[in-house]
Amino acid sequence: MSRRPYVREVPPTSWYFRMPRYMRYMAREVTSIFIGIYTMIMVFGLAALAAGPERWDAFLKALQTPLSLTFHWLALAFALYNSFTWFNVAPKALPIQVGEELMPDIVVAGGHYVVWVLLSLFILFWAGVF
Amino acid sequence: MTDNRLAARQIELEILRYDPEKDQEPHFERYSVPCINEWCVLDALNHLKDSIDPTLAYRWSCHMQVCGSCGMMINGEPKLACKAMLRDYPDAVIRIEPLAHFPVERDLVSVADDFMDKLKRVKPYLIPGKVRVPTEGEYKQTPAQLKRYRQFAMCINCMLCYAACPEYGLQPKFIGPAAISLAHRYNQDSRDGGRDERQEEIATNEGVWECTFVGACSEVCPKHVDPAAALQQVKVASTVDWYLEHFMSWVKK
Amino acid sequence: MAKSNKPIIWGTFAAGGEVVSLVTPVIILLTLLAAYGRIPAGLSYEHLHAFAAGWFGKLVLFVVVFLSLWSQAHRLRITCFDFGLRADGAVATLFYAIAAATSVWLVMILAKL
Amino acid sequence: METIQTDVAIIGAGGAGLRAAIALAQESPKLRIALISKVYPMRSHTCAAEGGAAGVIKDNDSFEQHFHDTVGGGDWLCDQDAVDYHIHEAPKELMQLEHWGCPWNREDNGSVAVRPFGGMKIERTWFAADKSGFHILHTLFQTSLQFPQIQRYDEYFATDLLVDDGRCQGFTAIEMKSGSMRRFKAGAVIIAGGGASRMFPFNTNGAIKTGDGMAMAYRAGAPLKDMEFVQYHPTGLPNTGTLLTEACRGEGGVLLNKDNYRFLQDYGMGPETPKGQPVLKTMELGPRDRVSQAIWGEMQKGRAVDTPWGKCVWLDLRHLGEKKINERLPFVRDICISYLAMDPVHEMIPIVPVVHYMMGGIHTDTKAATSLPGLFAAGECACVSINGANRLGSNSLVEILVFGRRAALSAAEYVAAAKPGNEAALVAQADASQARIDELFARSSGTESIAGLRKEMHETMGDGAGIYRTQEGLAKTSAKLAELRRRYQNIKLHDKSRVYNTDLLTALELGNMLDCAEAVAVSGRERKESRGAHQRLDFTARDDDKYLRHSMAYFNGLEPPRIDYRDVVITTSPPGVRDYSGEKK
Ligand SMILES: Cc1cc2nc3c(=O)[nH]c(=O)nc-3n(C[C@H](O)[C@H](O)[C@H](O)COP(=O)(O)OP(=O)(O)OC[C@H]3O[C@@H](n4cnc5c(N)ncnc54)[C@H](O)[C@@H]3O)c2cc1C
Ligand code: SF4
Ligand code: F3S
Ligand code: FES
Repeated sequence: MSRRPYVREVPPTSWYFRMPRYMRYMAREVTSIFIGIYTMIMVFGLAALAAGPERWDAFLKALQTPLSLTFHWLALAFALYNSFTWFNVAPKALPIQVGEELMPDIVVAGGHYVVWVLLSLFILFWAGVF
Repeated sequence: MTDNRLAARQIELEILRYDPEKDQEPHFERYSVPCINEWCVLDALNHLKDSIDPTLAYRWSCHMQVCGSCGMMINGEPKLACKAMLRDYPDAVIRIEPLAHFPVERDLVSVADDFMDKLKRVKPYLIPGKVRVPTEGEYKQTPAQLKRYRQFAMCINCMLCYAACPEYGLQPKFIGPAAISLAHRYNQDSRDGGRDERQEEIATNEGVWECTFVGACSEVCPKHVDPAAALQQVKVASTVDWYLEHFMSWVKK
Repeated sequence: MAKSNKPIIWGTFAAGGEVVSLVTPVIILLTLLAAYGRIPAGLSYEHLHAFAAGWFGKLVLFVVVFLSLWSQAHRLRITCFDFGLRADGAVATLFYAIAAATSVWLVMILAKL
Repeated sequence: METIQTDVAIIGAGGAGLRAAIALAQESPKLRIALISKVYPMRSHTCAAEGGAAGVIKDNDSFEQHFHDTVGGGDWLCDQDAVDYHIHEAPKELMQLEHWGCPWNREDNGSVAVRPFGGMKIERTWFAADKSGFHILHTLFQTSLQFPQIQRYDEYFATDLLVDDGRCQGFTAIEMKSGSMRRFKAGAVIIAGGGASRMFPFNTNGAIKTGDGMAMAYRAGAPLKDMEFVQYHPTGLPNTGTLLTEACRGEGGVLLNKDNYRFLQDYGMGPETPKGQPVLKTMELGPRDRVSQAIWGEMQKGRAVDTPWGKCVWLDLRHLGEKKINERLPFVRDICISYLAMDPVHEMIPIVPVVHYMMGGIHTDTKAATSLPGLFAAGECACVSINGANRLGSNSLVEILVFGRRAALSAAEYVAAAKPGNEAALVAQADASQARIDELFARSSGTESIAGLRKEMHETMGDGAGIYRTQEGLAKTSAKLAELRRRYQNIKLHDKSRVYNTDLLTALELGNMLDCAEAVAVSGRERKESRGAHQRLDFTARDDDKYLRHSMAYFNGLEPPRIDYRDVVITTSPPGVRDYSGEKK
């Protein structure tokens, strides 16, 4: 007559190896490291900009090191991954109802992609890439 | 009717067994079970219990994906045993464990007390906004208003989402996806006026803020409740509340 | 159990998440171009300085950087927890302090521009 | 043994049990209520009901019509005073559920919508998509959470009623997670234990529907009424028995034989109606007993379809189109894809009639009181006689509400006047109950296997007590069941651990099913007529002179039950002809 419920502990530092979906989630989490560092780089860049043309040029120079190149490629990849996962889940947080029907997720997510592409093109255009 | 559906198959079931009166800890046992391809895992378990080992303990009732009893881990995924069709498991071995993140009472039976307590805590019942008595007739509710919460009312309390949510595993105090979704179901109901009371429970650190939007809950939910969506919506609404309360208290008063 | 104060940060996280998702990839792309020495006209000192010196430019830069800072600080906090660092209070204090300090610095920079 | 003292104890937390508990909590707030269930409340089989619940609310409808549909549908074996109470309370109860948050489907203007159902002359079935029972159960369960007086005992398995001084004063139950027994001492007991269709090999019921409540009451001396009336649902999946709701036909699905011919017109349910435009009480919307019998007829005539699962007929939904199927019958589509690996949007569904519902049960009066003082019963386990010889679809989801509440009111009234019991005698009974279980554990000489006996029970019930019955078949089945009940005394338990011992529980359930099954077979053997769901090949006509009476089965130890009869209450509707031939009349 003895109950003895058995508790299976979740390993706090390695749980995410258990399922591919957890790995996908952790990949999304890790993007914050890259985007976080990149945000700091942006601030440093702005500081250089504020400090005058020489410092700005020095900043641009510093970007050209191999370490920086590697980082930025990685950052770009992670940022893209972050954006896509964000767009895909965005419809969940703010459902939009038109008449009786709820707007299908694909429309809201699709809308995000469209805005993203247009905005990116606009910024590239503004920056004089084309 | 084409019929490899009815094809016979021999399947190895690798089942986590635990008898608290005998075992120190759970262990796997392997059974070779003659099956039919169109069976679900529950059929295989029932066959095993009837003709091979009557001591196996597991829960089931409806065999039609609606009572929510038969949740278990099948090849590492939280599933309803009556919805997991053998034809979707082509491998010879299927591994079956009790739902993750819950204590094991015995074999495939997990302890559900924690979920039941949390469900009660979030007040998942109608707290009428404007009280009406039944003799005055129904509360009017348009199909559009019904649609705003119906999806969240489809929860069968199977607890698969708890077994999938890593944050619940790491922090068992987390009220968790299904209970919060049910609170949200009532918050979204045009007849309800109890949101403030429910917020006291779910807008807390143990409530919706423990959720980091892993989204696993929605991926495993057999009834397409989409608890992850419910939780994000609760977060958005709670954030708006917070800003209104702290920075724009004059708006309310 | 009292209602949580997390919404204050979560608000910036959510807004930041949206902004970051929309603009960060393309900004990194621009940075990469610059890193390869193919500095687009828009990133020349004159151009950029002129933009950043205007009130509109300041506003845009502030919003993007500020939200990005706080949302990443919040996400890093959770990432640490998910990797098993259980000192949530200390971790949160650290990241939010960095975000706060950087925010102040950002304001100073923008004021100087 | 630990004793749990309470005012009213309810066995069963399905629709009926929960409704009773809420009624007690609301209408007698001082009483302590113990709600016992062998599964968590929301797992109860009420959750499986799909179609809906009938209640008069629309302007084109009337109480008279609901009354006549019900009484005629029940082949005049209904007690008309009970039906009268039922139909008048029905809309109130459904409205009450609406006020508790039940997500009923709506019309555009926001009022509750109704749908047509088999055997009903007017559409009056309230529904929540094809998940009506599910929503009713969850609404009740969730509503019950706000009442602290309702003490729940989830996963407690009730075993025996405790009766002393001619009154029911409690029962024993096993706490499943520990295996220890508890004595519930109560001023009044309400049984809401659900049906017993699991005694048949092929049924739509959940594993829990093993007639425990019926058997407990029966063994304690309360008679089981009209047990021979077992409802077949026409449309079950041939491999699993899973129900496809009557709404399939309500929405316009048709039944075809192997020649793609709509055979119902040959069985007095014609004339043929246009495909996809169902007409109430005609063709596919005939009552369940008639439709099931027609399918059986096609099988006899060799016009059924041969499938890997045996003889079937087709249910064709294809003409409804994907959109409508997704909108109105999404669950039906899911179920077909899961269990038959076929999609009803593109293929016809093979179906067979399956055992679905027990019209019979513990005899109660219109106040839900059994013949044992202190014991009340409601829901599928009870027979208050609103269903007569054949239940109309969507009446029982209402019955569980109306009579669940009624049982609560009666119990509260009874408790107020109840005298204290003889403690020593009750303890002795509880100990005997414990001893019975202990003996099962200790027994080493058992030879009979639980699964084996269950299989034999299934075979004999399927053979002798199916859709069409004969004297010979019923006699054989009765004899077989008597034998099985004797052999049951010698069963063997494999699992000797007390914690969550499902081997023990299935053994107890088997015992309960055998008791109920014998009542079915013997009552059927004695009813030498055809009426509603009880169809005999040797007595094909209804015989009102002899059998316009309820059969009452009394428990008789290991001997077969004693059968007695009781008059049907007729107030306004004398027995007539059941007519389902459209507007031909
Ligand atoms: C597939 C299906 C579809 C249906 N569709 C419809 C429909 O559309 N419309 C309609 O009107 N009717 C329908 N019915 C019938 C209707 O659903 C049932 O008759 C009704 O739900 C029974 O409710 P209940 O409360 O009596 O029993 P249940 O809901 O079965 O509950 C029984 C309760 O008793 C408890 N219990 C049993 N034995 C014990 C024990 N030994 N110890 C402790 N607790 C015990 C169980 O745990 C459970 O809580 C349908 C039935 C089925 C099977
Ligand atoms: S939300 Fe989905 S997975 Fe979670 S308990 Fe409800 S039905 Fe199950
Ligand atoms: S998986 Fe868990 S973290 Fe949130 S989105 Fe779902 S509850
Ligand atoms: S048995 Fe009911 S959900 Fe699987």
